[in-house]
Amino acid sequence: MAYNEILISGFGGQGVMAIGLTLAEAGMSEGMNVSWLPSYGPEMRGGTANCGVVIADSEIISPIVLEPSELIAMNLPSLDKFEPHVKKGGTIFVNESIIQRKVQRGDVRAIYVPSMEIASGIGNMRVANMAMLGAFIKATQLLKYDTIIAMLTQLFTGSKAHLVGLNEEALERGAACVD
Amino acid sequence: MAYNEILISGFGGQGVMAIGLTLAEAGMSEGMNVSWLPSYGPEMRGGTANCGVVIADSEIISPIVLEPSELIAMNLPSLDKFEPHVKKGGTIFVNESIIQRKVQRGDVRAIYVPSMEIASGIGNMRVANMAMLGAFIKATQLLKYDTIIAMLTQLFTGSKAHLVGLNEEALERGAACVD
Amino acid sequence: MAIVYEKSKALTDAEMHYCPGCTHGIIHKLVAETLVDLDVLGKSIGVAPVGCAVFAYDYFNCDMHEAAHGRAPAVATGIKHVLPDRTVFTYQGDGDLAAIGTAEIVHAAMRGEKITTIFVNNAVYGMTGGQMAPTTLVGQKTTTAPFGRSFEHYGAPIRMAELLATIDGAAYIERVTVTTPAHIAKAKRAIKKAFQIQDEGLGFTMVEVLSTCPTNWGMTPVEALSWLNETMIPAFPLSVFRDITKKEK
Amino acid sequence: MAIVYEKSKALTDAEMHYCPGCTHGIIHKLVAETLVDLDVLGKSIGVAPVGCAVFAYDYFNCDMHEAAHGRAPAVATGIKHVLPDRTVFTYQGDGDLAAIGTAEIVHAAMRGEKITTIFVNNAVYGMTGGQMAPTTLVGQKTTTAPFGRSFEHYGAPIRMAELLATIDGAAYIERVTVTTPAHIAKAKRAIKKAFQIQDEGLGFTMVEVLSTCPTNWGMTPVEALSWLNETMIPAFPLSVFRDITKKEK
Amino acid sequence: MAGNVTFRQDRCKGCGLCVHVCPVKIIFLDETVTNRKGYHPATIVEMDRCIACANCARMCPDSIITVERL
Amino acid sequence: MAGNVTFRQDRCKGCGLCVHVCPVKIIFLDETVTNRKGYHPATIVEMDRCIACANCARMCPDSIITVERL
Amino acid sequence: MAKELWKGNEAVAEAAIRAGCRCYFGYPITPQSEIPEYMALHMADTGGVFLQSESEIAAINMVYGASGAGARVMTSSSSPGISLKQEGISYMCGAELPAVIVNVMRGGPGLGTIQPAQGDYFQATRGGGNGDYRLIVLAPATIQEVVDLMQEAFDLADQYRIPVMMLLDGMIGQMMEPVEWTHTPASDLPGKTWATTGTEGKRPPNIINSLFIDPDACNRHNQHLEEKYKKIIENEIKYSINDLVDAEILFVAYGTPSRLARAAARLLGEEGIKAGVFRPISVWPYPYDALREAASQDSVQAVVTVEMSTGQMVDDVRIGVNGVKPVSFIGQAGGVIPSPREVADAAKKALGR
Amino acid sequence: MAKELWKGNEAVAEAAIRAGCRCYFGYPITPQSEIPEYMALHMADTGGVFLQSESEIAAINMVYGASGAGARVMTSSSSPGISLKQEGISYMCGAELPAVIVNVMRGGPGLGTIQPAQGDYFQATRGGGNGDYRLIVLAPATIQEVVDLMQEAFDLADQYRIPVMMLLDGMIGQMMEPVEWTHTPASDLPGKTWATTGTEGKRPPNIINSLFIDPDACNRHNQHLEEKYKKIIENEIKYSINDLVDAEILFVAYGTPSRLARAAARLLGEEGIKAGVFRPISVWPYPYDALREAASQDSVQAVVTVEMSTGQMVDDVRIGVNGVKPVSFIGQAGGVIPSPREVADAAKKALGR
Ligand SMILES: Cc1ncc(C[n+]2csc(CCOP(=O)(O)OP(=O)(O)O)c2C)c(N)n1
Ligand SMILES: Cc1ncc(C[n+]2csc(CCOP(=O)(O)OP(=O)(O)O)c2C)c(N)n1
Ligand code: SF4
Ligand code: SF4
Ligand code: SF4
Ligand code: SF4
Ligand code: SF4
Ligand code: SF4
Ligand SMILES: [Mg+2]
Ligand SMILES: [Mg+2]
Repeated sequence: MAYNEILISGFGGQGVMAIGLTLAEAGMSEGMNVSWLPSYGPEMRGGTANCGVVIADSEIISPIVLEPSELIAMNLPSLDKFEPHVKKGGTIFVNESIIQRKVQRGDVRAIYVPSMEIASGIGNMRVANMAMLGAFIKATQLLKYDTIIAMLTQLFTGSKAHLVGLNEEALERGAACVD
Repeated sequence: MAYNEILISGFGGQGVMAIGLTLAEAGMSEGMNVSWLPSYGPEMRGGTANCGVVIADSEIISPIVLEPSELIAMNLPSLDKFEPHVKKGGTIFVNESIIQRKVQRGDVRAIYVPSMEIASGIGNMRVANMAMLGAFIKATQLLKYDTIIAMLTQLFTGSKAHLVGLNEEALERGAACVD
Repeated sequence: MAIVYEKSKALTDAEMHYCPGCTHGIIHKLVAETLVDLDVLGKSIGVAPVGCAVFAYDYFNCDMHEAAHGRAPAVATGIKHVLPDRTVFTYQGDGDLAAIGTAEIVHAAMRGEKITTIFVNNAVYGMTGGQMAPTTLVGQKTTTAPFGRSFEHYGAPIRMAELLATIDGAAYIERVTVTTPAHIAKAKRAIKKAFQIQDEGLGFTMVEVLSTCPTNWGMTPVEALSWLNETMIPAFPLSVFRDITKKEK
Repeated sequence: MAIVYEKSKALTDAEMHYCPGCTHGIIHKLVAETLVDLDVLGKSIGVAPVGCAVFAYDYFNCDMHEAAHGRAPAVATGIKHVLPDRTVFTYQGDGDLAAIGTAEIVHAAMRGEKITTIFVNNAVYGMTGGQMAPTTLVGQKTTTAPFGRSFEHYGAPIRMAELLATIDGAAYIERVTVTTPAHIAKAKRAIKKAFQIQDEGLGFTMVEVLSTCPTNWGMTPVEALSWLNETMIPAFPLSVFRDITKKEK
Repeated sequence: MAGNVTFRQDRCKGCGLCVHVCPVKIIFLDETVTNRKGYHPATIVEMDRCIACANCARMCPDSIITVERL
Repeated sequence: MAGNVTFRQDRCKGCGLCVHVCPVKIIFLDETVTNRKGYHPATIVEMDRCIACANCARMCPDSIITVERL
Repeated sequence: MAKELWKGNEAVAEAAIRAGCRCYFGYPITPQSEIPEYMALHMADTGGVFLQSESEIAAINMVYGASGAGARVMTSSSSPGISLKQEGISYMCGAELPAVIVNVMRGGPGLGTIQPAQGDYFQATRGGGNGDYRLIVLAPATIQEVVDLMQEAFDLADQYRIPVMMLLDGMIGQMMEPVEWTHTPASDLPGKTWATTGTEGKRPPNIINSLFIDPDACNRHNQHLEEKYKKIIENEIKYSINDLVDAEILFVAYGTPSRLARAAARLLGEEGIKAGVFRPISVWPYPYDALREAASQDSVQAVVTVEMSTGQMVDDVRIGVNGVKPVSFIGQAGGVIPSPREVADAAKKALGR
Repeated sequence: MAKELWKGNEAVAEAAIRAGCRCYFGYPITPQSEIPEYMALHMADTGGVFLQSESEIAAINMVYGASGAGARVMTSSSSPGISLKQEGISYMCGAELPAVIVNVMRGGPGLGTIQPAQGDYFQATRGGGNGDYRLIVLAPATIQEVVDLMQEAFDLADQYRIPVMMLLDGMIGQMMEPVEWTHTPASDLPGKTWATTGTEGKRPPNIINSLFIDPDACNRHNQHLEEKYKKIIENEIKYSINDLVDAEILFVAYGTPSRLARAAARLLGEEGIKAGVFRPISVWPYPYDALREAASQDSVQAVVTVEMSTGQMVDDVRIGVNGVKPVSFIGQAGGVIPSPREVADAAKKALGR
């Protein structure tokens, strides 16, 4: 029985909301119940933002993710703020490109993804968040890789079709960070 | 023990509110408890208006006069409307100058005052309401005649001093209608 | 025997509650006659204000909507957008239009709402008993300006026709009065033109009518006419302030 | 070594939250410098709006009062009547002043309130994410006018300086911008003059400043300056619309 | 060019505006009559002098005057 | 008439308005630096060309530029 | 001191001036226009400010500004006008500014009628505006009480930095009763060091504000307000009880209807039925405990709420009585005054007689 | 039909259009501006009207006019903006006009914060405006429910000639959940023969009005409204109950907090404490009887109200429970969301554990 409560957190502009939306869409298209709830910090422009995604095969009780089973931390303030709240036995995905420190807790799994290096390697900084997503999918096995690819193919058509490949590559390289 | 609930009702412009105020002021200056509550009809200009005055030597409970012990009816609609509500044994003062009919109830005292004839006799139509007041004071013995005179003397000074006499005369002629 | 003048079919048989000699009644007649003349009575919806004209819904023989104080232009906007082929007018006093309803009239004009506003300016709050209005003249005494409106404290009366004429969406703005038969005839032409421009869909139209309030001015009806002519008109000049049909020619 | 320019003492050390290149920041500076130049900082009370400048109370180094959306002129009126010897100013956006707050600004002007209003016109609702403002240009796209503002539906942008200049209580009304150092210098002079006239007690004063919103216009800050110069100024001509000190001479 | 003028006297408020605008000054308020509203209503005796200009009717705020041309 | 210009770089938002108005075009956004706010701050290398006109400082919305005349 | 006959509305205005109010902003509306009219005539004598605003919204925001600047300030209106002030009242509560707001209630909803009513109880006691906030709401029943509470209203406002509403039914505004003016010595109130009066370069800027963009800060602010409200509940509850001894019926009513209830009690007494009257004077904070205690008295068989509305305070009566006795309601709305006779009948019905 | 992921605010707008709403008037305010933005983009496709007004006051009065003219019309705003609409809402209730009003609540009082909250419960259920009136107030807890209730909201409005408020906490406005669009067949609703559409000379004029200057007429009108409200209370109460069997604790919550309460119940379950959740869906009419019945169940030892406020609905809970069980409250205000953990702790405290 799956009941995953995922928190994705980072600076505005890092694609935090998009990771969450992609997860929710994918969960839904795999027939699961999903919810997505954004939360913007008190700063009205820039600053930190996060979103909680719940993916479950039973009814979703609360869409609010306070004790995530998985945390995707895109920047240091996010890791600092949410690391203590991750469920025992949960997983933390660390954007190690800009987070210098390691996860301190011993009762969670930590996965480090150099998302920006991956993205710049691919030649498009905007796919950094896809690297994080790739790691997430590999580590949790919650969603099918193909579901994401299918979604990307639907999303990018015509002149944007070439983006599918870039995103796919980012997903793969991110996944490769999971051992 | 006095507990008089007086209703004065008529057209706007007939001095209905002034009668009530005079009664209340006089009651107060004789050391009694008083209240004065105006009620204007739904028509915003003209139309019928009334005021309720309570004069009592005990605490005034409600200022709203629904079952008057005394009714001063300045016009026919007022008599029609309030005659049925007068307390048994109460008194109705009828402005017979413009009310053609008689009081129908047998359980109340009726006093008829030709207020406008009195006023025109005195040569000032504005003292018609004083004639009604004179009848009221004579009939109820609730207030002292002198109190009213003293008030009038205070009110009309200088160039208006001559009005005291006119008003006094109206009071007297009204009182004369009470047998 | 030909009838020269009789009560307009666009007025109901209800007796009006206005004070004797109050020119609100004359302005009602002119609006009513216009609705008949232009044959739009059956497709008209009027919006009554809060002010002495609050009961206008009982007097006009067409569909009527009673608005909150000052909001008649917003109500009319709602109606007109639902029923764009209908003739929609508001009838508002100076407290209603030039005080609490300032934003609503300015923005109806800005949007160029295809409505006609009859603005009855009597320099006072009539209904509530003669308080100061934004249009009260400097020095004029009212119950809330018992020593007369002071320029230092309240500025000079606001001239809404002039103010609204700065707005592009306004198609027609004129100020008239009804103190003489000649003025009445002119006021009628202005009102008719405003409704015509509305029906042509050219934009917002307003006729400001200087009106008397004998009761709160403390004058006889006839004195009030003179006071209006002599004292109010200099402060509120009669003129066409905007007419986009002129420009087009 | 002489200091040619440094941050005004009338600004706090708080970092401003405005988007990069937003000219709200420039306008803040001009107001602050004026308060210092006229030596009125210690007797000034500013009124912040609801809009992107909502946090202005954190930036000005004087007493500040945060008003409800559109009501800054009423709040300033309250303050000034209690403290007539103080310098009171409002700082308002175009949504705040020209939409919801229309009645309040018109009547502050009518009463000739001795306050100074800095009116920041950026042709859009910045804070709430780029919705249409009453000052949005015809054809300009916004989140609530996704196909561009249509004249037929919304009329043309409202010109508040021109509108308020019809009011006798207004002592000084000018429209400026801050897109170049020269414009900034001129804007500064206008603001200074407005505060001076306030302190002389001559009436209501307002400086409308055309300002950029790179974020919601979807432009870089430098592009936004050009767009303002080329597209906004023709719709909102820069000029002095009222100056009663001129008449007096 | 004579006219005939009728008043709904029960509705007259005695405001005198019609009196004021009649060019031939034939309208007066009849002090001998008090209508149901308490006013002295407008009336005309010398009807033959009426020129049917309808000034009175156009001016009457209560729309109680009808003017015919004979 | 040379000037000295200092920037509080940690507060710079990299908007480029100062760059835009400098008459001698000596200001540029330093892409090699990312400040704590995530922006590339404005900077000057050829300070000796500065004419101390203070255009940059007057234009900076964030009031982070100080200009001195040497 | 000698008694003088005063009209409610004018007594409100005079009492405010005597209480040190030096600033009035308002917009005319029946049945309270005598308040601004009185202020227009008399405020100038005191060197104070009277300003007729362009609307009720402007008025409350002028009050907001004037209060922030440290003035004793008030506004008044009647029902629809009070509706328009709700945003402003919410702001004042958020920014913790003192002021006195008078509502002379008329019949509603909407334009309703200009006759007296009590249909704005919910709005006054529950906050017609947005967010969690409270006003102190005082509901006098005689003109003398109006006058006495007015001074207290201004003092409470300053003491707690909170707007205080005087909730009058239109009847109290229009009626006249004798008033004895007593001189209350000035209370010992905290100085307004928070006011925006200009720093004079001598202190850091003061800021009047209701914005707390960070939710934690906003929550803390709300908890701070809650604490204040608790203190007010502890200290400022006011009520009166008449004829509770052996009462079978307990009437609950505020304002004028409390006097109708007493008249009804007299009628019932004539029939041998004892009835007491519980009258909340502060309707917020509401005297829940005192009411429950009174209702708990053994003799009481039924609690009957009397209002000039279709039933609003009855919610508070239910909360207070909390099921210890049956609660019923009798009232008329839209300007109609329930008669003592029908109130008495409702009581008999509640007793099953 | 396939599920689609929808954001609450956009779902509100789309559901309104699908429910036949052809007229929208509103003014931007966070966190609901996506509603007017969606309407701006899509209303034109339906031939409908989208108009951004100059203020919330203008918006509600445009709604007043449009509804009078017979349109299915709505407006939306958030807390301070809703405060400004109170006079207009009171007028619409007085004039008996249908409309849907959406309030996506943020933290207050005053400007407060843009984060989600539930501080406008009193305003919505008690009438923030003047006079005796009620709105139907619906409070969904999921986006699917938002969508489903939207159609019902418009139908109820037309059926009873009453404004219906959709009371959403900001969270529901911002979050996304799957939605299944079902086609509800048009209800059998009375024709709008009262609308002001022009007489065409074929019928007597229609008048839309809330003024009843004669107090007897005004009272009659109020009694007529009361009758209507009673009918709504009889027929339109909606609520849901979860896990009542053997529950020791009964949580009461509406909107998002009901989901927090269910999460808390799950935590309590892990500790062997059974907890049920009572969720009013119509917060007016309030399910008093159903709540009392649930609370009366023997197993229930305490009733705990959960709100994103400092305690507003708890008044209704007290009225409903009427003393049969102790009632307590747990909540946070100003945009802070109470955690299931603290909700569970509050329940344990209520149980004395
Ligand atoms: C919100 C609100 N505020 C105030 C009032 C009270 N009020 C009724 S009419 C009126 C002013 C009337 O003046 P005006 O608009 O000039 O119309 P007039 O009576 O002079 O024709 C006022 C203030 C009200 N009904 N509603
Ligand atoms: C009563 C109310 N309505 C709406 C809002 C939402 N709101 C906040 S700022 C704003 C408009 C801001 O635009 P503008 O005044 O032009 O200032 P800018 O941000 O462009 O500088 C709006 C509509 C609010 N806070 N309160
Ligand atoms: S109060 Fe004035 S405006 Fe109103 S009806 Fe009387 S005269 Fe006319
Ligand atoms: S949104 Fe626009 S106006 Fe607001 S701070 Fe950003 S650029 Fe400036
Ligand atoms: S129609 Fe002309 S002449 Fe005849 S009575 Fe009337 S005003 Fe006089
Ligand atoms: S104008 Fe009309 S109401 Fe006035 S006196 Fe003449 S007939 Fe009578
Ligand atoms: S002071 Fe003038 S020259 Fe020097 S850097 Fe600034 S803008 Fe350039
Ligand atoms: S103008 Fe100021 S904020 Fe902008 S780039 Fe230059 S120094 Fe930085
Ligand atoms: Mg007027
Ligand atoms: Mg703007």
